[in-house]
Amino acid sequence: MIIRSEKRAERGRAVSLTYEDVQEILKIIDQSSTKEIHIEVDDFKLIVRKHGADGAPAVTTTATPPAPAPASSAPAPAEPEPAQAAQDTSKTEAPSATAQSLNSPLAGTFYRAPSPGADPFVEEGAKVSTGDTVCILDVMKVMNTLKAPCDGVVLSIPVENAEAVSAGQPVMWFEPK
Amino acid sequence: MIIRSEKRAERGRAVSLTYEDVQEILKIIDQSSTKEIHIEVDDFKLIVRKHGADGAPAVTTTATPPAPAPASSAPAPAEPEPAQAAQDTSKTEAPSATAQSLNSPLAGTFYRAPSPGADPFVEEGAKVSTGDTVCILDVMKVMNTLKAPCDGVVLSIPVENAEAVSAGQPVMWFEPK
Amino acid sequence: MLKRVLIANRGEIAVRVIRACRELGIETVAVYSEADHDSLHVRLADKAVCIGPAQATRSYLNTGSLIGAAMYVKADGIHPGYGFLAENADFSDECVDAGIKFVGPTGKSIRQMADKAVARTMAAEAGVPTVPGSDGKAVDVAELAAVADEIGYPVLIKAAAGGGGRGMMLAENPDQLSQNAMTAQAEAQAAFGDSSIYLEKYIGNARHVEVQVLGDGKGGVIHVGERDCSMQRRHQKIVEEGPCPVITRNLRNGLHEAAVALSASVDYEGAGTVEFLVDLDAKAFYFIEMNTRIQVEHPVTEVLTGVDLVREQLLIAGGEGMSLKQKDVKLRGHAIECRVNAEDGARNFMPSPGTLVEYIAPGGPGVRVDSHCYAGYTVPPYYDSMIAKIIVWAPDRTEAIDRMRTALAGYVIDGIPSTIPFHLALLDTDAFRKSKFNTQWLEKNIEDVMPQESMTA
Amino acid sequence: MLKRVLIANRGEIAVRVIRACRELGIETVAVYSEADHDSLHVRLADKAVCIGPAQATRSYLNTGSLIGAAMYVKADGIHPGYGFLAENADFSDECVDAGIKFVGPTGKSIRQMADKAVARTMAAEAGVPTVPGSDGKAVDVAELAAVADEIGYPVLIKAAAGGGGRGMMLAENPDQLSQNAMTAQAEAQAAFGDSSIYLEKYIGNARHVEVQVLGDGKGGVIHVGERDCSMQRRHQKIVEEGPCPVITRNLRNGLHEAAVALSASVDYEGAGTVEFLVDLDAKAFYFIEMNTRIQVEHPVTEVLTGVDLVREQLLIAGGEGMSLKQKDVKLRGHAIECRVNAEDGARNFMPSPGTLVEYIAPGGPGVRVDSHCYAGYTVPPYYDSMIAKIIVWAPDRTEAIDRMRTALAGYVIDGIPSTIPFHLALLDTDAFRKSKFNTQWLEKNIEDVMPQESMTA
Repeated sequence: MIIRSEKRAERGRAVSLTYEDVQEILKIIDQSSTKEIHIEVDDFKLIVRKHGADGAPAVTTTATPPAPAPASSAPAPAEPEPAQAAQDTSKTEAPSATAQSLNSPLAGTFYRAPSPGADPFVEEGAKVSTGDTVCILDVMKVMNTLKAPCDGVVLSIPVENAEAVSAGQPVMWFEPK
Repeated sequence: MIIRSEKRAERGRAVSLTYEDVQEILKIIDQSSTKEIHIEVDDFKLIVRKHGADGAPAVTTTATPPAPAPASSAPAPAEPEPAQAAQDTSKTEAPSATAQSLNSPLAGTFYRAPSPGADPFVEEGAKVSTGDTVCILDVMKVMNTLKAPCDGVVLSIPVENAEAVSAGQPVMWFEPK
Repeated sequence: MLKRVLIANRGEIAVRVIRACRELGIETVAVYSEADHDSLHVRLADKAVCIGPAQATRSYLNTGSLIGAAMYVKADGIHPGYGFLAENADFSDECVDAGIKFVGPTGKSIRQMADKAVARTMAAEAGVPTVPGSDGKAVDVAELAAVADEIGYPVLIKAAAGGGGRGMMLAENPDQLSQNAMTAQAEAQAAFGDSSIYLEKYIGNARHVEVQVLGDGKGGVIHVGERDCSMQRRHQKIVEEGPCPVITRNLRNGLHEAAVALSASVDYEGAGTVEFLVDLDAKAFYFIEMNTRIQVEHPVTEVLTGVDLVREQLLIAGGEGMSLKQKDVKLRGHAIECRVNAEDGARNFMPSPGTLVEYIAPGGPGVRVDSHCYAGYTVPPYYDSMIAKIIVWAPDRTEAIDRMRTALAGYVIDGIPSTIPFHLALLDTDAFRKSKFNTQWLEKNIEDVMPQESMTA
Repeated sequence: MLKRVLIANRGEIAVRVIRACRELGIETVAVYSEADHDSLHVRLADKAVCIGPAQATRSYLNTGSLIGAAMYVKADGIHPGYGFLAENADFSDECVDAGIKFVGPTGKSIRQMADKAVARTMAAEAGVPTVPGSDGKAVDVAELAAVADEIGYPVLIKAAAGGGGRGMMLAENPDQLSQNAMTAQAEAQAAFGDSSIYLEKYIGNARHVEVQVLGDGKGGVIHVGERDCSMQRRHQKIVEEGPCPVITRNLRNGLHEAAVALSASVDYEGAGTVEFLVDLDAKAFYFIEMNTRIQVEHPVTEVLTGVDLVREQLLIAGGEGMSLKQKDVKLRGHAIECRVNAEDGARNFMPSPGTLVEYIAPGGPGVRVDSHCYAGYTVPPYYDSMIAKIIVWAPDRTEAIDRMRTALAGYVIDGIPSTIPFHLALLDTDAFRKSKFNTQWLEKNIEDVMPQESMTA
C-alpha cells in the first residue's frame, strides 16, 4: 500500500464549467493588461496570446472545457501552442560549419537586454569583439553577463528573450572573423 | 561541495587507549553477567565470547588497540569471529535432492522455542506433520508461528536460535515422507 | 557537566538524546547493531560504535558491550533512552561500578518501582491512592474469594511478574474468579516462569492519565503537567495528549500533588512518569505504576511547557541540577502526539518493515517531528515499528486536531504501509473529537474506526 | 469563511498557506509553472493548475492566468504569499473586479504604503517618527545642499523609484553631495527609468526592527511583537530573531504603539509589517516603510506567540475577523530564523540550483522547518534560492543559538552547496552571540565570518 497525501481526486470538488464560464473568463482577462494566458488543469487547457504580444500575430486559443459544455462549442484551435519549453534541433544545431557558439554556463533565464525597456545588447548581424557583453543570464535573481567568445559577427540567436535555458545550451552563434 | 552534518573526525576527540585500558575493560566485563562482548569503533575491534556462552567452547578475543599500545601486546586471536550475519551457501543449499524448505515469509528474528527458557519446538530428526508449529518468527515484536510444510522429518536447521533472517531465507529443511 | 555521553539506544530516541547533548556541548557516542549501520543516530553522533549483531539481546541489550564501549571511548555518562535497558536496575548499578554516570535514577529506585507490591506500599505511605486489591502481593488461590469480596467485583487477576497487560484476566463473580484463577496461574507460569498472581479492583470506565516529574535526587521534585494516554490498543498507547481534556482543576491538582509526593518520598532522580487510572464514574484516581525513564510521549509535555526534558535529565545527571522551579512550569494550549508505525492499520496492524522509497515529513507551525527515518532508509524488522512521532501544538484542542490531520495527510511515506490512514480515521471519530472515550474504547470500536481486511494466512 | 483559495505563489510559502487552509477546512488550488511540476505545493494542494512556462513574468507574475485560473476553478479567494504579486495594488484590484477575495490589504492600502512620500506623510500624521529628510519627496539638485544642511550630514541620496537598497548613495559633506547626486540621478534613470531622487539622514549605527501587525480592515489593529532583522547582506535579511535583544522596554512599547497607530490610521486589513530603524546611539526609532503582506520571517513571531499569522489572514479575509485580541498576545522565550539558501557561502553566495541528492531536515524540540524541498527535488534556477527556513525556539537566546547550531549541523543536504556552513560560522561569531552588531556589521565583516574563495571567472 502506498500512502502519499490523500488522493487529489478525492479532495477537490469537481469543477463544473460551461462554455459561458469560459467566455466570462476570457472577457475578464481581455480587460486586463495581460498579454498572454496559460491555464492547464485536469483535461482543460486554455492558451491565449493577445494581438501584438511578443510578436504573436493573432489571438490563438486552445480550450477544451470539460463535460457539461459540448466540445464543439469550444473555440477551434487556430494554431498549435508555442512549444516554448521543447528544444528542437534548430536551437542546438550550428547554423554554419565554422560557427562558434556561446553556451549558457548554468541553467537560468536568458535576457537579451540590460533591463526590461532597454535595447538588446546585440542583434543578428552585429559585429562583436571578444569579451563584449552580448546577453544576461539570470540565475536565481543574480544577473550574470555573458561575453562574446570571439571577434566576429552574430550569426543567430536561437533563444527568445526571457526564455528559460539549461546549462550548456547554445544561446548565440557567431561567425568568427 | 557536500554538506552532511559536520565531519565526524573533526568532532569526536581522539581516544587514546592503552593496553591497560583494554585489560580494565575486559576485567569489568568479566565480572558482569554478559556472555559475549562486541565492540567495533574506528580501527578497534574487540569480540569476546565467554566460556560456555551459546556453545562457544572457549574465550575468543580479537583486539587491536590503537596506537600507543603495541600491537603485539594485544591478546592473540584464538579463533576467527563467528560470521553470524553472512549467509554462506551451506545455509541456503538444499541438504538433499528431495528436501523441502520452510522459508521465512518476512525478515525478522528466528526462534526455535516458544519462550526463552523453553524446549525447542523440534530437533533435527524429529517427525512432523503438515501444519505443526516448528518455529517462531519475531517481526517487530509480533510473534508469528511458522508451520511444517509437509509430513516428514526435520532434516536440518541451518539457522541459529535468535538469529536474524531475511525474507525468503530457508530456516528449516524437511525430508517429505 | 557531563563531557561525553554514550547513548545506549537506537531510533528516534537516540536521535533525540544526541540533539539534546549537542545543544549542551556534550560529545555523543552512538551505538548500533549490524542492522542499524545506516540509521540516522549513527550519522548524527560524534562517534559511533558497533556493538554486535541485529538481535537486541546481543547488541542493545548486551550490557557488557555497552559498558565496554563506554569505557573504550571514555564516556562519562550513559543515556539509556526508553525500552531496552532503560529500566534495568542492574545496568544502572553496573554503570556506577564502571565509574560511568547512568542518566536516570539509581538501581535502587528502579527496583522499588519495578516491584509492584513495593511501589504500591510506597505510594500508600506517601498518601497516594492505589487501586483497591491485594496491594500487589501474591494471593493464595484459597484467599482469592475473600479478597475479592472485600474489594468488590468485578476484579482483575494479574500476574505478579507480568506487565503491559500480559497475563491479565477479568472476573465478574466468584464463579468466574475460581475458574479464571487457575488459568491465570498456568499462563503466568508459561509466560514468566512464575505463577504468582494478585487481585485488583476492575475499573471499567477509566482514563489513563500520567504525570511527568523531574527529581533532583535529593528530595526536590517538580511536576511538568500531565498527559492523557487513554487511546490504547492492546495496552499500547496510540495517541497521547495534554492537558487531559476531561478532568476538573481539582482532580488535576490532586494528580500533580500525588505524583510529586510519591517521587519526593523516594528521592527520585531524573525524569519519571507516575501513571494513574482516573475513574470517570467515581471521579477518583488511583496510582498504577511509575516509569523510571523518559517516555515515548515526553514531547507532548515539552511542546506544552517549553521545557526540554532530555536536557533536564542531562543537567541533573551532570550535577548542575534542573534548570527550573515549579513556578516556572507554565502550560499553554493543547498538544497531541501520534505514533506513526510501520504497521498496516487495515490488516490487523501487521508489521511492515522495508524501505522508505519516498519520505517527506510534515513541517510548518506547531508541528514537531521526532524521527530517525529519511528517504531511502530501510526500517529493519528486528526492533519496534516506530517510524516517527508527530507532535502538534495549537491554542486549543480542536485546532490541534485539525493541525494533526493536516500534518498526517501531508506526510509522504511511500514503499511500506504505515498507521497514518488509521490515525486519520481515528482523529475523525466523534469519540475522539469530543473526547468521549475510555481506555477500552478503541479496542471495542476498532472495526468502526478502520475496517480490517480479512487476513489470508 | 472562504471555501476555496488559489495560492498565487510557489515554494515554501505556498506550502505554508496550503497547510493553513487545510487546517481551516478551506480547499486549496496550487498554481505552478512548467518548471515547478514536481514542487511540493503542487502535491499537497487539492487541485493544481499549470499557469505557464518557467519565466515568472509568464507564470507567477501573469495576473491574467492567475485570475483566469481562479475563475476556472471557482476559487473565492486568492492568497498571494510574499514576493511576486503580493504587493501589486493592481492585482489586488483585479481580484476584486473578478469577484475574488484578495487575501491581503486593499489596492488602496498597498498603493499608499508603496509610495514612500505618501507613507511618510501618513506616518507623520499618525504621530510616528520618520527619518529626517525630504520626506520622500523628490529634490531638485539645486535644493539638495539646503535640505542636507537642514537635516545634517551624513545623508543618503535615494532613488524615488528604488527599493531594497538599490540606487542609494552616501554623502558625508557638501562636496560629496554635489558629486554623488548626478551619479545617483543617472543610475536611477538607468535602473528605474526615473531620475527622481530624495534625501534622508544617514543613520550609521542602527538595528532593523519591525513590528508585526494584524488589522481587521475597520480600524481595529493589534501588534504581535517585533522582530530584529539587522543581520543583513546586500539588504537581504540573513538571520531574523525575536524579541529584539538590544532595546529597552520603553523603546519596545514605543515601537509597538507606533506600528499600531500607523496601521489603524489606514484601516489596515490583514497581516502587515511596519519596519523601523532603531538608532543605537540616539536610542530613537524611525519609521522606514510598511510591508503590506505576510513576510518571509513571520514564523519567528509565530513560535514566540503561538499565533498562526496565515490562519489569521484567512480568517480576516473570510469575514470571521481575527481570532484574538491584544491581551491574548503573550510572548515566551526567544526565536531565531535562518534562511537556508541554495548558494555557496564560500564563493560569494553564488547561486547553486540543482538536485538534492540527499535531504534530511532537522527536527525535535523547538525546531520548525518550513520548506518545499525533499530528497530528490531539483531546485530550479528560475526563482529565488531558498531551500528552507529553520526556526528555533528556546527559553532564552543562548539556548536558541545552541539549538540552531545543532539543527543546522544535523541538516543533511547533499548534491548542491547551501548557506548552512555560512550560518554556522555566523552563529559562532562573538558579535552575534553577544548581539553586538548593527545593520552594516555583516557587510563589513563577511570575510572574517567566512573567508571567500577567490572566484575563477
